[in-house]
Amino acid sequence: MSYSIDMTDQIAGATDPVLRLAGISKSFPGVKALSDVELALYPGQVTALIGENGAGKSTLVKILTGLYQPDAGRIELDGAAVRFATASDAAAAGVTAIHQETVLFDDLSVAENIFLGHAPRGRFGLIDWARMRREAAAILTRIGAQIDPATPLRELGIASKHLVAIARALSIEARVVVMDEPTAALSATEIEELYELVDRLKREGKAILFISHKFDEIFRIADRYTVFRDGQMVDAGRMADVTETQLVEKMVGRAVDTIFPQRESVPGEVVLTVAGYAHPTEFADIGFTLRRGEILGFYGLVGAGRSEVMQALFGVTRPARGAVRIDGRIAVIRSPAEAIAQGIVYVPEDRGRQGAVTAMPIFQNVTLPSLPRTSRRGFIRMAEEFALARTYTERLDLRAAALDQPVGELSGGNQQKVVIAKWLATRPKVIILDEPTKGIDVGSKAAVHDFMAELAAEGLSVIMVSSEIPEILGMSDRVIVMREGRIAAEFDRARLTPETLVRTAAGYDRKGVAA
Amino acid sequence: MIRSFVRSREAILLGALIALVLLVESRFSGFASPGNLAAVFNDTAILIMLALGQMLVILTRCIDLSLASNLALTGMVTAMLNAAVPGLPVVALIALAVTLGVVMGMVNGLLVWKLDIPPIVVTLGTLTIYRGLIFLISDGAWVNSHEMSAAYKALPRAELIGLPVLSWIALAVIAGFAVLVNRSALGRAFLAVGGNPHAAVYTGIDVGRTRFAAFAIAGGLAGLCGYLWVSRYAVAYVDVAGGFELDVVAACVIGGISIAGGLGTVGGAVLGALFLGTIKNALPVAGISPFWQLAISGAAIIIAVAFNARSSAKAGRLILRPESTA
Amino acid sequence: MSLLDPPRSRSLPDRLTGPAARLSRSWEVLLLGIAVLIFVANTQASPYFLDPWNLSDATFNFTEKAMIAFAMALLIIAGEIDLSVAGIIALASTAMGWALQFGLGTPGLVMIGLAVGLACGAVNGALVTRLGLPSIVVTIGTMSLFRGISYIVLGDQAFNGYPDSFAWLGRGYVVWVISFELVLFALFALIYGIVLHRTNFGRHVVTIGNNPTAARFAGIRVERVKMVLFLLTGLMSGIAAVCLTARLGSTRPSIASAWELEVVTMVVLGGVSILGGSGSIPGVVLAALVMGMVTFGLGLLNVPGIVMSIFIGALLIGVIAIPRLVARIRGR
Amino acid sequence: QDPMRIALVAKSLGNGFFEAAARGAEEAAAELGNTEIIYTGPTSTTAEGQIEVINSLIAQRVDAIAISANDPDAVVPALQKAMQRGITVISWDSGVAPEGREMHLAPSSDALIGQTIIKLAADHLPEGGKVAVLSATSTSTNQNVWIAEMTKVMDQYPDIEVVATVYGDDLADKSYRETQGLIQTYPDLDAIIAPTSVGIVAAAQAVQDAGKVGQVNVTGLGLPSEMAGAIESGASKSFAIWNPVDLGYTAAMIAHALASDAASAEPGAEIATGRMGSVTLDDETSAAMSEPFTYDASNIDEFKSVF
Ligand SMILES: Nc1ncnc2c1ncn2[C@@H]1O[C@H](COP(=O)(O)OP(=O)(O)OP(=O)(O)O)[C@@H](O)[C@H]1O
Ligand SMILES: Nc1ncnc2c1ncn2[C@@H]1O[C@H](COP(=O)(O)OP(=O)(O)OP(=O)(O)O)[C@@H](O)[C@H]1O
Ligand SMILES: [Mg+2]
Ligand SMILES: [Mg+2]
Repeated sequence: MSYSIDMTDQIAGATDPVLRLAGISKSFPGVKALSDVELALYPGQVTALIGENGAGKSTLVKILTGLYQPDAGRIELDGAAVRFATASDAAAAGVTAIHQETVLFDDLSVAENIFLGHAPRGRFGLIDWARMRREAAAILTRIGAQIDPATPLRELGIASKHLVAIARALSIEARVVVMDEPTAALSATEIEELYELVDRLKREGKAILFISHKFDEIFRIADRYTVFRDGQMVDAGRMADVTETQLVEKMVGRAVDTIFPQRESVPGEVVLTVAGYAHPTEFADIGFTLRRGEILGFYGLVGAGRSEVMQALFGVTRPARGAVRIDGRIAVIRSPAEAIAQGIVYVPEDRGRQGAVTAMPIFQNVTLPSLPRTSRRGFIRMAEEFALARTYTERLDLRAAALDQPVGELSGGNQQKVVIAKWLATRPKVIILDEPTKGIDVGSKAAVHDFMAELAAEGLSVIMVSSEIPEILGMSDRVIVMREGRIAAEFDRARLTPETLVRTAAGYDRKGVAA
Repeated sequence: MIRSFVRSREAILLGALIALVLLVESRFSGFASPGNLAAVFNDTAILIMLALGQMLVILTRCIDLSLASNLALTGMVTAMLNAAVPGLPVVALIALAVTLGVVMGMVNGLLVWKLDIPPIVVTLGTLTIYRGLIFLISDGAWVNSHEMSAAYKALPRAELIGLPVLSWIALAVIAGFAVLVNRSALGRAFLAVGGNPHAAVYTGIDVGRTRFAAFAIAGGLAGLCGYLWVSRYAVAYVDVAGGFELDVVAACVIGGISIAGGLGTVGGAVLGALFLGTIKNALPVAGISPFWQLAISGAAIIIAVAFNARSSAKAGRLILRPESTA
Repeated sequence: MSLLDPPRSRSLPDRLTGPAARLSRSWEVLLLGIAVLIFVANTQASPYFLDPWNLSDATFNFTEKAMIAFAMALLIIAGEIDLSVAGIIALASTAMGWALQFGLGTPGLVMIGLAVGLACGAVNGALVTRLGLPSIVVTIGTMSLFRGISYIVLGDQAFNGYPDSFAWLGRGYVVWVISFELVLFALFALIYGIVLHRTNFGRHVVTIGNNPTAARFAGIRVERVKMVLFLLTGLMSGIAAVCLTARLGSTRPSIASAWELEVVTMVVLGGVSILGGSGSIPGVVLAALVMGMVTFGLGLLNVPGIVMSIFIGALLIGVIAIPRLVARIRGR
Repeated sequence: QDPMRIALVAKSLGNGFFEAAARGAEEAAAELGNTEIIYTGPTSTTAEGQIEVINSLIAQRVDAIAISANDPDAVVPALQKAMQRGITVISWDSGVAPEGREMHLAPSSDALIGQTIIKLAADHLPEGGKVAVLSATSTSTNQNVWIAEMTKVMDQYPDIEVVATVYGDDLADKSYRETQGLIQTYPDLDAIIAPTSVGIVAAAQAVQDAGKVGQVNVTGLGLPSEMAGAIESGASKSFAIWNPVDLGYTAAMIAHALASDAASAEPGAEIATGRMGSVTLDDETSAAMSEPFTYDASNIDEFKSVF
């Protein structure tokens, strides 16, 4: 390793790190998630951990909190080596985390979600419910969340759930607080309150590890940074010493502006028209058009209801009102089967659950919706299946050992390619890609982008739902921004800046909470 | 508080139970008398205890089909031991029954925990193995009333403040479970493991170990019930409680314990068992042909599960804010 | 790493391993081994085992259950289960007995048996797919309900006096020692094998069992497929009811008691994952043979049925546990 | 010469009554010499289970099968197959339809049993009263026949009213619960007649637990070894049973005689049965043994260790 912690220590001055990781490695079947990484966290300082999707950030968090055991390396707390065998061990040692996924219990109350595993005990070591509710209320107030601790978690929205997760992390008397993308699902006001909380924790002398993809917030709250790329630590230092451009370059390993393919788009006639689309609880007043050969971006905060609109278009859920026209004709879509028949396909956001059947081989995944074409009178013809699968996996440049390999054994990017291949094989008119590059490594990400551009050039209409601003800016011809289940604005690519996107999505303009 | 109780599953079930009792009372006065209700409770005591054990297992997203076989085997062991060594104190036999039950539960739990075999397969196997063992140790012979010592038979039926000891034991188990499930870390772990096994790991709960604990506790209860059953009916044979495992699951289902795990209460399990027990008791009393019993309990299960599914149907996520507040 | 990132090749090979290698690791081969072992053990243990007529008699121990097991295998692969199959047999048999009172002939009786089976399957299917209830609970309920209706109809009575042509369906021989039931068993093994392994419908079943959400997102009509599977299971139970009733020549409400667990055991022993998503019909066929031979072989030694069930129970856990234990020990 | 193999098929294994019968059969085998008794049966009382057992007996080519059937009709095809393969088939205790066996040995005549069970109850009710019947499974042949026979003679007991018939399914817990139901439904019940050895024990226990000893008399058919406790406590004043040891002995004797062609099963034939003398077949080739024997406090100690 070219970067030594001791060197940065000297720069930092006298304080010793509370927590230090050295030489940590971790592999999963087929993936080396972390190799020989170092990390130091200092009291009263925020260290930002930066890296692209799949760089290994969350894996490190899980090692820190006892969820994973490292294959090699050591964890030192106040200079002494420690081992966290379970999440409780880490909590007992004063390491707490807000995890990236909300790992909570829908059927339990908010208070219990906060205190599960370390509930306040009363007489005979029994759980003291009254005290638990009181303390939960106190913590929630502290982070500015207006949530009744007695409500069942099921009844909360995604942002409130995230606040509960934050409250949970703070309910542990901790010296080290890890935050893995804590602001991803929060609204502007909630984010402000979180920043204040971080400041307060700093003043209390806690060491904070802050993971985020948003550079503005990193520059606002972090004192130090550590950059991961493909499971390796590539740089560490003080925020004061770097610029945003430098950080991005370290993170991606090349200059940023070459990431997105150049394309000359000449959208054709209108293929899809959606008007007055509404759902009782999830979205309303949705109307837009989509042209041949166009990439239409959908931006919004997580939970803005973009996926819900797309899934309604795909027939997974049924809207209450509204009309969909394909090539000018009214289309009735009551199930995915009907959507596919009409030429609309959907690459879902949740690849593992909705996209790929991970235990089944690649070729069977690819041919699944096209079986009527590869079979005769309902009887499977394996040779045709392989042929079809080969055509499309070749086109997408899939990296795998063989076509009968289970999809679960592939890397995230290649799994995504299998899902896309599956839909292309149905020869659709409209392809909806929901967070197409979520959790995909750099190389595959570019491949997916290139491919998207190719599809559009071939005359396919693409809807791309994405929460990544660069991707939205780099790929879309037009962008629709959604907020709280409604369309907030529609922009042409030319008129678009990152600021307008963020403001519209978060609703700064209307509430006037200017950044 | 009160309002949320009134709308809860338990309240509705309690209402149904009271309606059932009143219905029978209207056809046959005396059914709702305290004495008779106490008798019905006493009769349902074993079902209640097993349902509570099964509840823990179901809460963790598992199922134990071997409970009735476990009961029968421990019952036979205590009866044979009592017949062979009549001097052995009953307390020792009870301790033995519970231990044996726990061991059998642990076997299930270990297979589920360490080898990751689906619980339904494990307990389908041990269901037949445990019952077969009874035949092997007893050679198929019965242990009859007169071969059992007076003390052995006396315990469950001895009266204490107007209730048989069997009922008191059930009440104690119910109270113990209420504390375990509502007030102890382990109890909450059962709910957490079934509610979201993935998230449970994040809170430091060992999923496998918690499931193991559920199986062990359920097994221990089955062991205790083994002694109680055999001493109460004063006979032990291979087929004791044959098919009872499904009654136990049915009681849990009626009581609103979600088969998908993570959702259920002690009150629900108790009421579910009481509901089933009351039907069984009421039919002969109400003069309904015994041949109707099976169909009625089947219908009750279906209605209960349909009803529970309705009341817990997931409300859609609320993304949309009403225009006025937006 | 090298496996996942092979040198960039234009076209992927179809398969990584040859058919022989795949076969050698399969569950069916393990079961076949066990079956051969039991066969040899039986010939050693009893001089009466290797007699064609005796072997033919032995097939009756499993043919009816296996016919249900084929449909149940598909249902379990799709992630559902039907515990009411024995209840369906009781109800279908009762309906046939009842129809007999009106002088219905054999074809009519068979139609009634099959129709009742289908109807029961439809009830289960509707409760599961329309109301979205868990099948294990629904069918614990309908198990009691269906048999309960038989009890209401029959009480302490029995229906008997089935015509000879009807009795043939359960006792008759097609050629030599090959009984009609055995022919049905072989026929259904073939049909279900083809349906599961060689048709789009079978592929849909497997996909649903692996990941019902992804199946739905891929345009598979999940509810419809499940409904068909419940109907098939009901139909097969109806067919088993015809055979069993014909074989016994009488109908009582306690007919086929506790068969549901034996059928599920057969399916699981056949290598079908109880969690859904995988399994094969040849495996179920072998499991049926294994269970039939174990019970018959031990029966020849006059071992009581309950002791046989210990064998089956141990086999069930053993065949799943031992490979995992070995893997664990090797892994260390 | 190979020993003659006689299979004694019970309704289910583990029932004390059949165990005692098996001992009687062994006694007969010892007396006859060169005879082997195979005592077998299904684990639970189902016809399907018995058919599997019969099939395996056919496969072993036993010389004779003597069966107490769970279902008089369902076992017929299997038994007919046995007869076709030259196996002697008789039924005993619980009969098989005539086409499925060569002869039937009834433990006692059905009429006698029907008369005995009501007499047992009536003897202790000089002023009359209410009685209820606790039967075995609703499908068991012999219980149903006995109850029918009992009903035929009810006019001899004008003061006695049969208020209900319930079924305990030969399960201890179900019988117990059904008895409780009877006691609650008919608070002035005087006697319970349980013509089943499982039911009578459970009923006596339930009466005892309900504190009704002295008010409700449990009677019917039971085994002395199992009923000793009930007689002692007074829950049962008396009960009756034929001697299962003798029954098993006689069945084995008859099976041996028929299988060795020493006798043939024709109406009117007389078959010698060792120490039990002989039986004579009626028009349906069935024969009955003697009247059931009554046990009470005076003789129970003598018999409770025998069967
Ligand atoms: N349980 C697991 N099994 C197999 N592979 C895993 C597992 N968890 C993570 N990985 C892989 O390890 C790599 C690092 O993942 P990790 O979640 O740590 O990334 P990250 O930096 O947190 O990304 P993001 O910004 O998307 O959250 C990825 O390639 C991922 O697919
Ligand atoms: N109330 C909630 N409880 C739990 N998870 C939620 C909730 N709301 C949203 N999520 C999860 O958050 C993620 C994004 O939510 P959703 O799909 O509703 O938002 P979206 O606007 O469509 O955003 P995107 O597609 O950008 O994620 C999904 O993985 C979803 O499962
Ligand atoms: Mg992450
Ligand atoms: Mg989404």
